[in-house]
Amino acid sequence: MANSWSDCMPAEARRTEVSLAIAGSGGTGVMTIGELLLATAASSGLYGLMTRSYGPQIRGGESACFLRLGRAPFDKQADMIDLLAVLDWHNIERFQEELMLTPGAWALCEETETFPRPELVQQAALHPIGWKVLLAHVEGGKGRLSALVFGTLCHLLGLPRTAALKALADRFRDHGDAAVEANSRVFKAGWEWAAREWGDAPFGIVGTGALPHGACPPASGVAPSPVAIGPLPGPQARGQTPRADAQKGVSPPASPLPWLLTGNQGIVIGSLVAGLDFFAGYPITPSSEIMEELSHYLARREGVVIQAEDELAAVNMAIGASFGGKKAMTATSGPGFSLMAEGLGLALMAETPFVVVDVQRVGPSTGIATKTEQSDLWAALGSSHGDNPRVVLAPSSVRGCIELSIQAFNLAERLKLPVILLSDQFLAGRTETLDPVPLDAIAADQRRLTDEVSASGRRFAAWDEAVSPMPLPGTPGEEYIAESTEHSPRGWPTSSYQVHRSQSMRRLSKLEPLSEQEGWIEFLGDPAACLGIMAWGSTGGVVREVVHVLRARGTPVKGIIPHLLYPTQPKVMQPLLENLDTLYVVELSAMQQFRHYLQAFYRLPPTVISIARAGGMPFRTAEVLEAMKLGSEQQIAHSEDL
Amino acid sequence: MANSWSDCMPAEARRTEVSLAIAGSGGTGVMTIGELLLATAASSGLYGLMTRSYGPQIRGGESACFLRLGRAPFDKQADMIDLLAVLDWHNIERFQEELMLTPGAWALCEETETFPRPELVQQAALHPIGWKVLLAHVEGGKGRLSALVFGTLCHLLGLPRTAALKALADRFRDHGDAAVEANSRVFKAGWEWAAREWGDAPFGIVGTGALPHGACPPASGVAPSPVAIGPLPGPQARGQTPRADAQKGVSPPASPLPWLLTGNQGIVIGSLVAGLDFFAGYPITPSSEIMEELSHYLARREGVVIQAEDELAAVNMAIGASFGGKKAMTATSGPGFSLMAEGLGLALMAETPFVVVDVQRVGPSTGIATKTEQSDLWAALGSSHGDNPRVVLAPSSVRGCIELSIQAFNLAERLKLPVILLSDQFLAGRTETLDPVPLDAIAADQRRLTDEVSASGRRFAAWDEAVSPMPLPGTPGEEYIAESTEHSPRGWPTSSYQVHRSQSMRRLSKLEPLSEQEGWIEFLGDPAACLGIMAWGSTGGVVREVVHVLRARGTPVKGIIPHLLYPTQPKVMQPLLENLDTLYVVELSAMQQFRHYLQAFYRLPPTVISIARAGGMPFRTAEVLEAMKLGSEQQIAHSEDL
Amino acid sequence: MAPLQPKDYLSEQKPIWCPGCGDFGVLNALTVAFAALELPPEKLAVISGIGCSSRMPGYVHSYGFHGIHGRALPIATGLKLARPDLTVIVTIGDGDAYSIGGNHFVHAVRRNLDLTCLIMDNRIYGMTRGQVSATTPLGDRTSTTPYGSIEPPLAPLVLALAAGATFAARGASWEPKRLAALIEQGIRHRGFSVIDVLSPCVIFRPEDRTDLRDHITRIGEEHQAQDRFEAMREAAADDGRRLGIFYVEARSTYWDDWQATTRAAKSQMVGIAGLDAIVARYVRRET
Amino acid sequence: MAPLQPKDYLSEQKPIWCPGCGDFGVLNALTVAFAALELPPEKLAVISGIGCSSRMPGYVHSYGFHGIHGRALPIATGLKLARPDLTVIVTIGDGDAYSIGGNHFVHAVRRNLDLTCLIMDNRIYGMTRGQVSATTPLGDRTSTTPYGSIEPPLAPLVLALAAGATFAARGASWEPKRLAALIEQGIRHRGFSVIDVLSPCVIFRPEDRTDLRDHITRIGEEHQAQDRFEAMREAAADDGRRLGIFYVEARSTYWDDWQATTRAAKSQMVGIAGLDAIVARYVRRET
Ligand SMILES: Cc1ncc(C[n+]2csc(CCOP(=O)(O)OP(=O)(O)O)c2C)c(N)n1
Ligand SMILES: Cc1ncc(C[n+]2csc(CCOP(=O)(O)OP(=O)(O)O)c2C)c(N)n1
Ligand code: SF4
Ligand code: SF4
Ligand SMILES: [Mg+2]
Ligand SMILES: [Mg+2]
Repeated sequence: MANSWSDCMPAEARRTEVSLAIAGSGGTGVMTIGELLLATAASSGLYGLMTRSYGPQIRGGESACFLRLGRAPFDKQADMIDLLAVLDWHNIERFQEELMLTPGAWALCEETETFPRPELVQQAALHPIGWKVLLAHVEGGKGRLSALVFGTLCHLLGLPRTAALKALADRFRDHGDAAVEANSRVFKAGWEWAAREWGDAPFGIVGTGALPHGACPPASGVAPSPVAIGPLPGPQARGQTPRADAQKGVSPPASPLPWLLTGNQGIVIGSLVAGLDFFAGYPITPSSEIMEELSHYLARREGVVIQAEDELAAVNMAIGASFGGKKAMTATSGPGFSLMAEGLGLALMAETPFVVVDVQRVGPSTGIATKTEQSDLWAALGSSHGDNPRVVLAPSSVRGCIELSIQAFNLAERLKLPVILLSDQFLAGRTETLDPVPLDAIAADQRRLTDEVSASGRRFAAWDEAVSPMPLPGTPGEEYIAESTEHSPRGWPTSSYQVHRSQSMRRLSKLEPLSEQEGWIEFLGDPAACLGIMAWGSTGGVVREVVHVLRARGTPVKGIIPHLLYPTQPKVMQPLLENLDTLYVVELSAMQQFRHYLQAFYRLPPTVISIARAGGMPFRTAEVLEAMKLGSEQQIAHSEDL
Repeated sequence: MANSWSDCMPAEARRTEVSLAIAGSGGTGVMTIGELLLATAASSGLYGLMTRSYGPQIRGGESACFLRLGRAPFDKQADMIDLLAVLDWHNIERFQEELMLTPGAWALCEETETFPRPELVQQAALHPIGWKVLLAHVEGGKGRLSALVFGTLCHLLGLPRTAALKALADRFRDHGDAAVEANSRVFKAGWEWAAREWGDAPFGIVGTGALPHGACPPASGVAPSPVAIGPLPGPQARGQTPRADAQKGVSPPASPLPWLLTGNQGIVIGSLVAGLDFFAGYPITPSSEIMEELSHYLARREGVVIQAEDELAAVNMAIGASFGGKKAMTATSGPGFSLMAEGLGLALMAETPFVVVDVQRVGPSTGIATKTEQSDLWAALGSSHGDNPRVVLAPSSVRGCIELSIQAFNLAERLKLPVILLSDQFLAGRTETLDPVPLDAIAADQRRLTDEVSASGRRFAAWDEAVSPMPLPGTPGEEYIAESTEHSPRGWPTSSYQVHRSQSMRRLSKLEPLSEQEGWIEFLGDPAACLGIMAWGSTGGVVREVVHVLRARGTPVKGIIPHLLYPTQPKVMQPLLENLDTLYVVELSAMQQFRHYLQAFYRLPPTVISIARAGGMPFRTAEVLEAMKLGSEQQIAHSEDL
Repeated sequence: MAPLQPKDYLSEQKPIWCPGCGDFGVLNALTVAFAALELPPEKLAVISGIGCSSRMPGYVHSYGFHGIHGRALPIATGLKLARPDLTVIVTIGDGDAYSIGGNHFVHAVRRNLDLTCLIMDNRIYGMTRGQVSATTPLGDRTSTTPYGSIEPPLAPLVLALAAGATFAARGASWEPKRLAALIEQGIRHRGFSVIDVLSPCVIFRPEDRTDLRDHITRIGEEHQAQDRFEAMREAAADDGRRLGIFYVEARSTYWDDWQATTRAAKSQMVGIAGLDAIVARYVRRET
Repeated sequence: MAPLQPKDYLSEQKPIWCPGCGDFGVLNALTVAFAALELPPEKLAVISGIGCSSRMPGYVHSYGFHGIHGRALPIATGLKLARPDLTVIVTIGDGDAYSIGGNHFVHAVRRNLDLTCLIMDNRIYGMTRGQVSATTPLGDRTSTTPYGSIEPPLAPLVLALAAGATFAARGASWEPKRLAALIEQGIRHRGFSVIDVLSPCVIFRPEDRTDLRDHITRIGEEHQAQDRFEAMREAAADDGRRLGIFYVEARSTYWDDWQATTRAAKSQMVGIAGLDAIVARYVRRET
């Protein structure tokens, strides 16, 4: 069968990356294929990013995965799909919004199936394949469509056959040798059929095991993001491995075995590195994976995990454990985060450190549990009554999830207050290929206890950096009461306004050193550019890519991605904003929470333009570029007029 | 006995107002005396404001009340105390922070008691009185110290004796004639003793029944606030009494019987006027009074009040009742408000209107239950995950509590969303004398139902003003599901990002007309002034007084007090800010929540100076004036640098 | 008009439940009970929280509220107090009812408003993919108890009876006819009816399809306890796999008592005159 | 060192309780029990919520947490899991325990961690000045039930037993010696001990001083039920004014079971090597 496309894309685009989607109904193995491809690519030196999408049925419903593979690390999905494999057409329209195909993309499907939704693939070249027939001819082939499609795709993508077979064997090892062998046979049938049909690797990427040649497939048209996330130096810890050392270790090593991790898994790793002892949580999508994974691993590391009766209990259990001297965490998503508001205030007042992860999803209320948004920012800053000077961190990649989890614990323990780590579904649910992070090189702070100096009668007094040491229950002579009501330096309840005033100022001043610390604001592009673009969290990915594209086009531009949202950092941020005329603020919040946050705390350039919309789908690079070309965001959100 | 002060205050200061404090331990009748004075003053044509302060013991502990009496309405306490009556000295140091005495103030006390804390009254002229002896000489005088002191004070203040006796009789009517008579006898003893001792009314106010003459008592040194709170026109209601009419009625009538109400009572009255049907709540200081009062009255007006098991239940009960077609409310304070975060999001998403009152108190966490603060602003704006475009209203006087409660219901019902009414302990707990508000002149909106037009299949579609009518359960053919998850215009759950996007925009656009409506921002002083001062909520009172003082000194100044905090009102606010060079932002929040809110949403003048501190005590006028004279707030809070 | 058939109580929404999910049987039983009681859809309100089970309101043709996780009972309480004329049914999961919503459950039971509460108890968190619930059997491995659950499962009907339930029953989703009869009785009961429904999750507890089915026992009509504590014993028997109505008590509802205690106060202060009277009381109170 | 006396367990804070408040007796009993058990203050943690009763930790010389309303039990749960070596006592009010914190109460009981929970039950909200509580007798007028309370009071010990309590007792604040003995037994009990303490509020329920005192009955040692349901009957008798220990059961605690089920897993993946192993599993899992 001949290729139906004729228009060749520029060579450099096609060589550096490729994007594909696989869709099908329950049990067809959509996710298995995606994960196998990612693993095979990783062991062949290719980076990748995979996102997953499910229909509303809990199990057995339709699902789709989206892969982007290439020679540099990714932290966003591809704008468009070059290659689509449809395992069956059932309910595929559910993914319509996510399935933007490159003009001339290929769509593989079963040739005997009717093809009900032409509008879904209208720009694509349809490649009906006799998968059923092929399977029937392989011994033990029945029910192994995923291995067959995997084989076909591996060939199309120019992935090395040995690596693919290894990945397959790893995957099915637990199913026994027979399963591994049957799958290998099916794989080979798929591979060989593709080789016969299309010759060598029409979607291959330069430098992969099998170089592409001959064919000229479409490409997503967007260059990869070469900007690595800068290390985030933490504040100096007292009497510990200097942080600087730790951070140096983060630069990409030449490890032969890259990591494949989701953002949630990154948080699991990071929190374990930080020395997590205690986790209490309540299930909620898309954060549950954190608790589930910790349920496995924390017990093996002498820690405790408890599923609480609700989020109110979870947050207060974490606080109780922290009072007991343990590093404690909870993780949740929007609705659970709302329920934790009162607990956050308690931890602030009682100065019991802990970390809460909020994996944001579409809101308000129960919203859309499986889709991403960045609309919990105001809640992270403002939830819980009263003045709550707390720390809010926001990673923008899986590596950031690891690093900022460690920082979160360090800051919590050092400042003795709650730290909020704002992740989101897009970070949490995607699998990224990343270079290994040398975990032993990152220092985890230990809590400053009263071992050396007594806090007796001064538990809530102003010490150096306003933070007093914390007595460990069990220590004689250091007994104190952690107080939720306003209290004297000794910890006794008071209704004195003078005491309240000085304690409020002390709680605020705990954040001062951090607010001036360098290294929390990622900056990329041209320092002298007049054009700036800013985002936070997972939307950082699109900003990196936009900066790359614009600079490739010769437009000087500056990208800014803050990873510490509170305390704010005027002394660090303001110089970065100095020479900007125009600042684009990109965010997944219809209310423009980030833009208003920036206005509240920073002096912004004369023109500020929001590229803001409700979530549900991460930004595409083209979407942002288009909005910038318009020079105004009216199609995306409100105008820049206040 | 002769007066010990010699320095006469300017006559006009002394004539327009007087301030006094009464302190004593449990059972001495401190509050009774204060309330009797307020009532007597009111029926003599004097306005007044009384605040209360208690020690930590629930009952029987020390307490103090603070009164300000004068010829114009007040909405803040006096800066300093001219006249102090100490019923006993037990634990009086608890009130040290609140007891700032005017130089040369009078302090009355029992002559046989030792006087343990000279520093408390060092600037005052001490007047030990033989109260015990006097009481012993009156028939039935035992245990009636409060009537005796009331008598003494009435004379000192020049309050009419008949009015005082009437107030006394009203107060003790339920105790029987004997009690009334005994109290009257004691009162007269106190009055006559004072008359003998000091002649006529040394603390009298011009125009009161008994004119002051002879003596020249000290005065608090600050002029009264003559600026009445402007009427707050509400948006046009469809098919109802035009709002304009309603609002006209608010101008002070010449009623012979002024009202004495706390802010909480104002909210009770307002919500009843608005047509409240259903109240669910959970006790919490200082909001409980609202539930307690409604428990009495709502049943008498065919409504229902339920004390829920917690605030999570309370807010969801209100939502359920609203779904059933009733006007619903809950009231709480900080900690309870934090627990209501998730419910607020539900009401927003399901578009079930209701009103939540948050009577702010000192935070964070359990803070100080009985003291005021303005630190729930960020929580009101940002609590609950996701984009929550809701309405936030903030009264700044007792009259405002009445009016804004009505508006709160009207807006909730019209826009079908939750409305937050941010009161605070200073508003809630003080008793103000105010001119009667003609309640029948204020129109209460009715919910727009599907009587005239069907919402079938379009309950969550964009209608005119983006708000669809709401079917009343029981109406055939209009059945629908109120949905907490994102939903189509018909109300079916969806995970489509396009639908989420358009529904998010629709929810936002519901607020647009309100954001442009005039009448929500109180403005006072000189329109062309370069100097501005802004505050919200109960701190509005001090701004009114500062504007008055500055203008009296010849300094042009503009005061701005927004009563609608969300949606923001750029079109209305921006012109008010236009010609300002310097804006002082006054608030009781150490984190400067209001200032940052203003920066987030408005273009502020070149110099913005925070006069911000933790709560616990309302601002004194002199405190603000002093901070302004400094030209920078460093002693109060941070500098104006970002 | 012809009487409504069970199918007339189905909405047009297609359930998202996995094929074989027990909740289909509950939907079926609900529609049968509604038809048997000839309830007009517009006088019916189905209220839920969040979970697979809590999707129920969307599938019933009636008014409804798909609320937030754990808070269905307060929503239903507010609705019923506002609108005693409506028939209010609460359809929630074991997570909704016994874990996050446990406090509302206890207090709603105690309050004894005329509500019917169906708990689709699949002994697991279905919607969030298989975490332990308050009714998961001891020792079971779930996605959050990889080493086996160590919290003894709650006995929900014992808890309900301890909180003062006036109607406590258990049914099974695989017997929709019997379940419909239970629901019918629950709705007819004046007061708060607790109906714990064994409704297996075929995905995360596939073993329950047989494990539950093969071990159920029934309480006979004649055994129905007149004593609360005996009823608890029955309800706890056979590890909570005994079906039937365990306890019924005729007691005035919260609404009855509200009416009775406030009757004298009612209509005393209506209209603007009532408002004036209230203000007058405040003014007097302060004198 | 001389053994500690009860007074050595008093802190320097002066209680804010009204003169005559029942909570003084509870504080007294606590210190007597601590001294009898010779508990070192530094190994003791007293955890509370918010209310008059919940002021307790401030008055005890030990570690402590004066938490937020209703959440004392989760705080104590986290602490005890983190620090099984500490003796953790929870001292809360009826509002804390049975109203806002009702869900945590049920689940803490079910979990059976080794905690001792004292509920100072004054059948009213003291701190907020006299609103109805979950244990206020039916018909009583309170500041939020001016027409009389219409919610039947909860029977807290019945509820606790329904949730699986392994130690359920009731004492009275006006008998500090007996109460101290109960507390001592509660602390000695391995598992979650519920001690409901009648602790009258002299301000908002002055009638309780006599009403309760004059109507108490006692369960004899010999009557102590070995059967949970019989124990409930006893605990509910005399409108909850019967004192004594109603039920004790030796059952492994949550911590015992956590240890037992995770023993094999423990120390498998410690240190940096363990981290590497975990990462390796993720990487493999994805292939
Ligand atoms: C406040 C909050 N916490 C957690 C969740 C996540 N969540 C959704 S459904 C559910 C539990 C589902 O279990 P169950 O109530 O038993 O219903 P099922 O799905 O088993 O029918 C949870 C924890 C949520 N939506 N909201
Ligand atoms: C979340 C929250 N809701 C309400 C309150 C107000 N509040 C303080 S104590 C209390 C109840 C007190 O009753 P109880 O627990 O019985 O203790 P008591 O004072 O009677 O000893 C309440 C409702 C609060 N502090 N926090
Ligand atoms: S996951 Fe279980 S409970 Fe949920 S729909 Fe599927 S089978 Fe039913
Ligand atoms: S109000 Fe009641 S419970 Fe509170 S301290 Fe006083 S007597 Fe005790
Ligand atoms: Mg379930
Ligand atoms: Mg109590």
